[in-house]
Amino acid sequence: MKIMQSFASMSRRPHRTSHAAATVAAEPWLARLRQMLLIRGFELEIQRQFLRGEVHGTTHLYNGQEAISVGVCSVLRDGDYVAATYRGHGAALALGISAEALAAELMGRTTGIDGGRGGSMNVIDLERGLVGCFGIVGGSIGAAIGAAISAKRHGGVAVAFFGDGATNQAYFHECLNFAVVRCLPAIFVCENNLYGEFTPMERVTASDDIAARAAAYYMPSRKVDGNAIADVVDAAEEAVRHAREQGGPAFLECLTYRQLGHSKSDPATYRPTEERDAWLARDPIELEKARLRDVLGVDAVQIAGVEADVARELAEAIEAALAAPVATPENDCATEYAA
Amino acid sequence: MKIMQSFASMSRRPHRTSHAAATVAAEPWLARLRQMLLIRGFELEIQRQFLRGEVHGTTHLYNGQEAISVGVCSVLRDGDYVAATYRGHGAALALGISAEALAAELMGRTTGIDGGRGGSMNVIDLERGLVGCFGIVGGSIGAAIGAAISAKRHGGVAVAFFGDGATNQAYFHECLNFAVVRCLPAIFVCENNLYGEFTPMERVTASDDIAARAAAYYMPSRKVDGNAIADVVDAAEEAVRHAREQGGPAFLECLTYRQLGHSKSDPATYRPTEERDAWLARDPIELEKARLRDVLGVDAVQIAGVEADVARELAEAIEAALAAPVATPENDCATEYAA
Amino acid sequence: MSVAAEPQLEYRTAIVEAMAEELERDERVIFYGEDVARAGGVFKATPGLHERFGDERVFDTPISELAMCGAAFGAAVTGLRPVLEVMFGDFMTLAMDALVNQAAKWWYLSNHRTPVPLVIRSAVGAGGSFGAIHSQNPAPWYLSVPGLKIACPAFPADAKAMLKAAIRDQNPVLFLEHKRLYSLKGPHPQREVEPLGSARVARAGEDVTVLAIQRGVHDALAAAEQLAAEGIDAEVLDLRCLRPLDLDAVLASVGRTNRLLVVDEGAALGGWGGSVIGAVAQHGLEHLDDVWLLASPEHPVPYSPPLERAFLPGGEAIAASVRERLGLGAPTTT
Amino acid sequence: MSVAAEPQLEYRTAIVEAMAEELERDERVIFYGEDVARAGGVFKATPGLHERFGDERVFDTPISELAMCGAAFGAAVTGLRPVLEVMFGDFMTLAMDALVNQAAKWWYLSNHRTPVPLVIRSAVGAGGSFGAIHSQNPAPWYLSVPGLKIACPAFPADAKAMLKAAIRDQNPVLFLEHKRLYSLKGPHPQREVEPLGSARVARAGEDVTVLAIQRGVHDALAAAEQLAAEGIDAEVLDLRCLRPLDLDAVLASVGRTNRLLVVDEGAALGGWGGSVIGAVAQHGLEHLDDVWLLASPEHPVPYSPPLERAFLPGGEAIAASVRERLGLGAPTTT
Ligand SMILES: Cc1ncc(C[n+]2csc(CCOP(=O)(O)OP(=O)(O)O)c2C)c(N)n1
Ligand SMILES: Cc1ncc(C[n+]2csc(CCOP(=O)(O)OP(=O)(O)O)c2C)c(N)n1
Ligand SMILES: [Mg+2]
Ligand SMILES: [Mg+2]
Repeated sequence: MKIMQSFASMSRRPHRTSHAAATVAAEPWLARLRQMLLIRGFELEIQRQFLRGEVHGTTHLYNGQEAISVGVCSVLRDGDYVAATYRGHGAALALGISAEALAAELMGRTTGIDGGRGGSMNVIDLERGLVGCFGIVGGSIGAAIGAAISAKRHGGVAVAFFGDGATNQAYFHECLNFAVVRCLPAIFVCENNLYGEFTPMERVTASDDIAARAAAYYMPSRKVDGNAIADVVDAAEEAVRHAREQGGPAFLECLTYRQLGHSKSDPATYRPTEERDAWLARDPIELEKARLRDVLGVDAVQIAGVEADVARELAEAIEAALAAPVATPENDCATEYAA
Repeated sequence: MKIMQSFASMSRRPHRTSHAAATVAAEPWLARLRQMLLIRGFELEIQRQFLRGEVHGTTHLYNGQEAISVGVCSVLRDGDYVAATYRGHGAALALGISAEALAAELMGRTTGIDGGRGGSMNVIDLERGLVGCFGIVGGSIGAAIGAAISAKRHGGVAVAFFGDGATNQAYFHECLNFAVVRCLPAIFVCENNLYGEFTPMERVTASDDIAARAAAYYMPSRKVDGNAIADVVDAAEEAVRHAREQGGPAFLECLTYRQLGHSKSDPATYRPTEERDAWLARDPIELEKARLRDVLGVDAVQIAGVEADVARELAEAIEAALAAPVATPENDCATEYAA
Repeated sequence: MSVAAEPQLEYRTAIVEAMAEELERDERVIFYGEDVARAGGVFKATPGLHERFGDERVFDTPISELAMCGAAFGAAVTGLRPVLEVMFGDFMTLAMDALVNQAAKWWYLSNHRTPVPLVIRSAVGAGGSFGAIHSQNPAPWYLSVPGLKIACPAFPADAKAMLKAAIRDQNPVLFLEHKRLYSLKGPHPQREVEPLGSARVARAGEDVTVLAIQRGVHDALAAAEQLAAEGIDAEVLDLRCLRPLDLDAVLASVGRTNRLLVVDEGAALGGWGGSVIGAVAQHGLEHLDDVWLLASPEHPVPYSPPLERAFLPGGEAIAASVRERLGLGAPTTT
Repeated sequence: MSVAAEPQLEYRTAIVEAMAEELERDERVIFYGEDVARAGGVFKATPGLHERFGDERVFDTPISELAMCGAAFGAAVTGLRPVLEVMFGDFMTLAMDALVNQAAKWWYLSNHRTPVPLVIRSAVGAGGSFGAIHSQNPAPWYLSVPGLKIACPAFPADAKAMLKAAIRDQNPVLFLEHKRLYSLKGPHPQREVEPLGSARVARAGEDVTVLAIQRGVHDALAAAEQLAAEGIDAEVLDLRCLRPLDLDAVLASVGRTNRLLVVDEGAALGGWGGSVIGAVAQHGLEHLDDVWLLASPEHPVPYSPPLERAFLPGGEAIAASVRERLGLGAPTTT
């Protein structure tokens, strides 16, 4: 049976925090650090703009999970697709949407990536492979298997990002099974941040091992430290290679932590202090800075340069976004149908 | 974690065809044989009545799978619930709905168990614990977890019957997870007859081991020969005990075979002859008759007596059903709402 | 204006009070949903119930809308009275099968033997820049389903008394709470339960009937105040339930005013508003001098606040459209 | 009557021909569903496609309606043109999220950058004693969703040319095939594609407009023949699409006849029929001397054949109701 063949090629590995070999060239890792910093800075800026009344409705910030979307997207190429969630600023930026276009979207500006129509939970940019950010928990999984049907024709892959909570959704089950029987090049990336909104995973999920759920579909799966970008990249590379070579889908569980509340109004008081502190001490950006310095021998000045560069880019982006016109009925003209 | 405790109490056992000990009293087994015969005879009669134009629309016959619903329902008691499928005549009769009331339903008579409103795919009788037969693949699973919430209050259990094809449905996944985290007394009985309509299981199901899917939710599960009623009873007893003692849900995969096509219009030519013949040689009724004779020492005359008795009951039931008035607007008055 | 003497009831408090009273009154009532128990709900409409009634009766669920709704059906037909929350009405897409193909059908299919007493509460509607997938009203998706009831109270008093009625009802009820009403305050209900299926005149008038639900009722009342100052006497009819439809009340009002404006936050084609107009045209054509619908454009709810404001039919738009249809110009500035 | 010279097209053949031609014409087209490939579909509407186009383009799926529809959305926005079959319209409850919260929204939300060209074919409607869960028309559940198109051809020619149009359309299309039409034969289409969104006068008449879709068109035509013999000249308008709605055609017809009967197999409240009447009342009130709806009672579709027959508005019922509204008695027996 075809689906059986794919089982062996990617084995489950124990959770590990080891680092990539020191011989690795630093440039790609610096580029990834830059993206993580951009996302972090972006989220903090959005939080400020929310309080200033420039961002509306609600937002779900990505602080603490940056290594996952940056790591996974860094191994993709043109013609690959990504479906992300309402907590999707990280994926959007990692795919190359400019901070300005994303900020403008969240500020409801005409220059927003979707003209201010979608907002934080509904960012779409097929030009950069972003099938969309999905407001429906699990929606990204459905979209990704469809994108994988397309991608299969040209050796591409499609990635679905989703949370631990989404693994109890209809989409999860039906689509994982579908992807296996159709041998689709889909990568399912579960960002397990231990909570779905205010509820800890173990209270609503009949498993303490999400990667094992994938194994029930005979899908190769791997669990990694989602705060260690080198681990994420390593696992993502393996998964993508497997999928690209027509081996069928693969599954990654990335353990991580939401540094802030679920959404803008949530102080996240339901989480034990020790748990939070332990995870804050493992901030993915700080971990990677340390690794760059200690393992790859990158000098601190160079890192500071990247930080300054990102700060400048962000400041300009926010300024430009703020200066752009708000989307109004006068400058936005909708048609019901595509012609 | 509570859900972990239930894991140990019921282990997976290898597929086996061994028989219950010879010391077992024959009476309950004869009663079960009687029910299997009743179901088989009923289905054959319904097939005839369909051709005669007395049964309408479509029907999904249960021939070959009798040991499962008879075996499982025989270990239930008052206050337990069953949710079955469109292939549900077996479950309905096993729960004690009279052949007359069921036949009348299928013939659209006012004396039908649901007044001729539902037909073959929509048989409901809460008085006998039948939550319903569900026309939606997987629907029985959702209903059963709800019934299990009720049943839990009084030490009852709720059983869902469903097919191998249903294990790829949204309901399957969401409800198994839900039942585990809520520790519900639900028994999930998959009647794996190797096909969903015209499609063999392996072509659409990313698993050759459905019982293993349950294990991914840390739910105790067991795979049995669904054509060997003693095995079904043994497994069902264990599962029901586990659930009744507040151990949470349990899962049974019963391997079996549809002796006829999927529905009345299907000649089932897509199945290999050898496969079909092998399964026909393992007819659950013949197997049980042999066991009764050879292992339990029941004499052939007694079995023939049961057969004759069933034939009489059926003949009377069909005659009475045919004689009853057809449901018409004159004798059926519907209200939109319950008051 | 002086402060009202009577203590005021907040809409979200009306919800939790109704829930608590019914959980107290009838131990068959259970309540569950995503983050409704320990956290008290994302709209803070159900705090305290978990502590008070315990985890067997009030509990948090996985993010599994279909299982939640399937479970409610199964529990209802076996003797419980489940109430569940689907956090946003938009997610009712996922729960539909259990409601449409099961809950709404069992009373009929069981030959009137098995009632299905369940309530699905859900927060619906636009106006908070939550974007296209967190702003819909699922009512039109379900409006054509016989056997369902759809309640959509506009006032805290009704929210409480109708939710209690819904929980005691023998039928599946979709109970829709508009997000922009949760913080609204108003009088307490005058009777304990308000049976489902009757409209209410929120403001009597002679010249035109403005029919609305939920937030639209308040917009219509604001418009009526404006119009009154201009000499137009609008009647505001709060439909309160979409199914069953209180057509008699609508026809009675239109019989007096001969003009009907329906205000519907959703799309014009296929919405509840157009359905109600269809029913009025069939049964009261002779009364109708004019009838029109103020709905939103045929596209999803926009995010940008000015786009969303323009998209929704608010008080100003209602007043302007009444003026226009009645052949009056804009009011002179005072 | 003599046999028609022109070869006739069966409805189910129209479907498979349209599919084959579009699969041939555009390699972006793919087709999948439950038992549609190797078995050719349970309604035998798609035989031969799998053999001809191979398993990457035409395939059988698991019983996973939500995944099927989610996959169609994802494939459509990334450049394919998926067509999928949801076996019975009743199962559209399970697929709704991907269609409503995704497919129908992306064109707008992407700021008109991303079209969503997909088609969901589904067999709908009652009349075969399939019971309450295999006889519904899902159209009303979806009617209020901007961005969707809903096609419901009554004739083999339209089935073929409209399905081809649907597959070439840049928007998500719900393509509804009435079960009691699959064996119907009729002329071949005259043009290759029939754009979605226009109604068609199936029979011209002066006295009353009978508006219908699918099987109802044939019932209306039969009724019109009966009525013609009694001196009533009924116009039969085949709506062909529910969304977009060809309101102009309806208004034009009603402008001539001044009387409108809508025939809808579903429930009266919240159905497509009531919606259309609502739209006509809003936009053509001055033309309406009379308007009414012939729909089914407010309960699920019954199984027993006499119950089901009485439940559905057939040709006899249409004729009787026209007679009654026009103040004429039953025809004298010939
Ligand atoms: C179908 C659906 N149900 C409920 C919600 C409300 N909701 C939004 S995020 C969320 C929690 C999701 O948790 P998880 O999947 O772990 O992702 P995280 O937010 O932790 O990244 C919930 C319940 C939703 N958006 N969609
Ligand atoms: C949601 C849904 N999808 C599709 C169908 C059509 N259908 C009826 S039975 C069936 C096959 C089910 O296979 P399985 O679960 O193995 O049960 P079996 O018929 O073999 O007993 C299908 C696809 C349905 N009734 N419901
Ligand atoms: Mg999470
Ligand atoms: Mg099967």
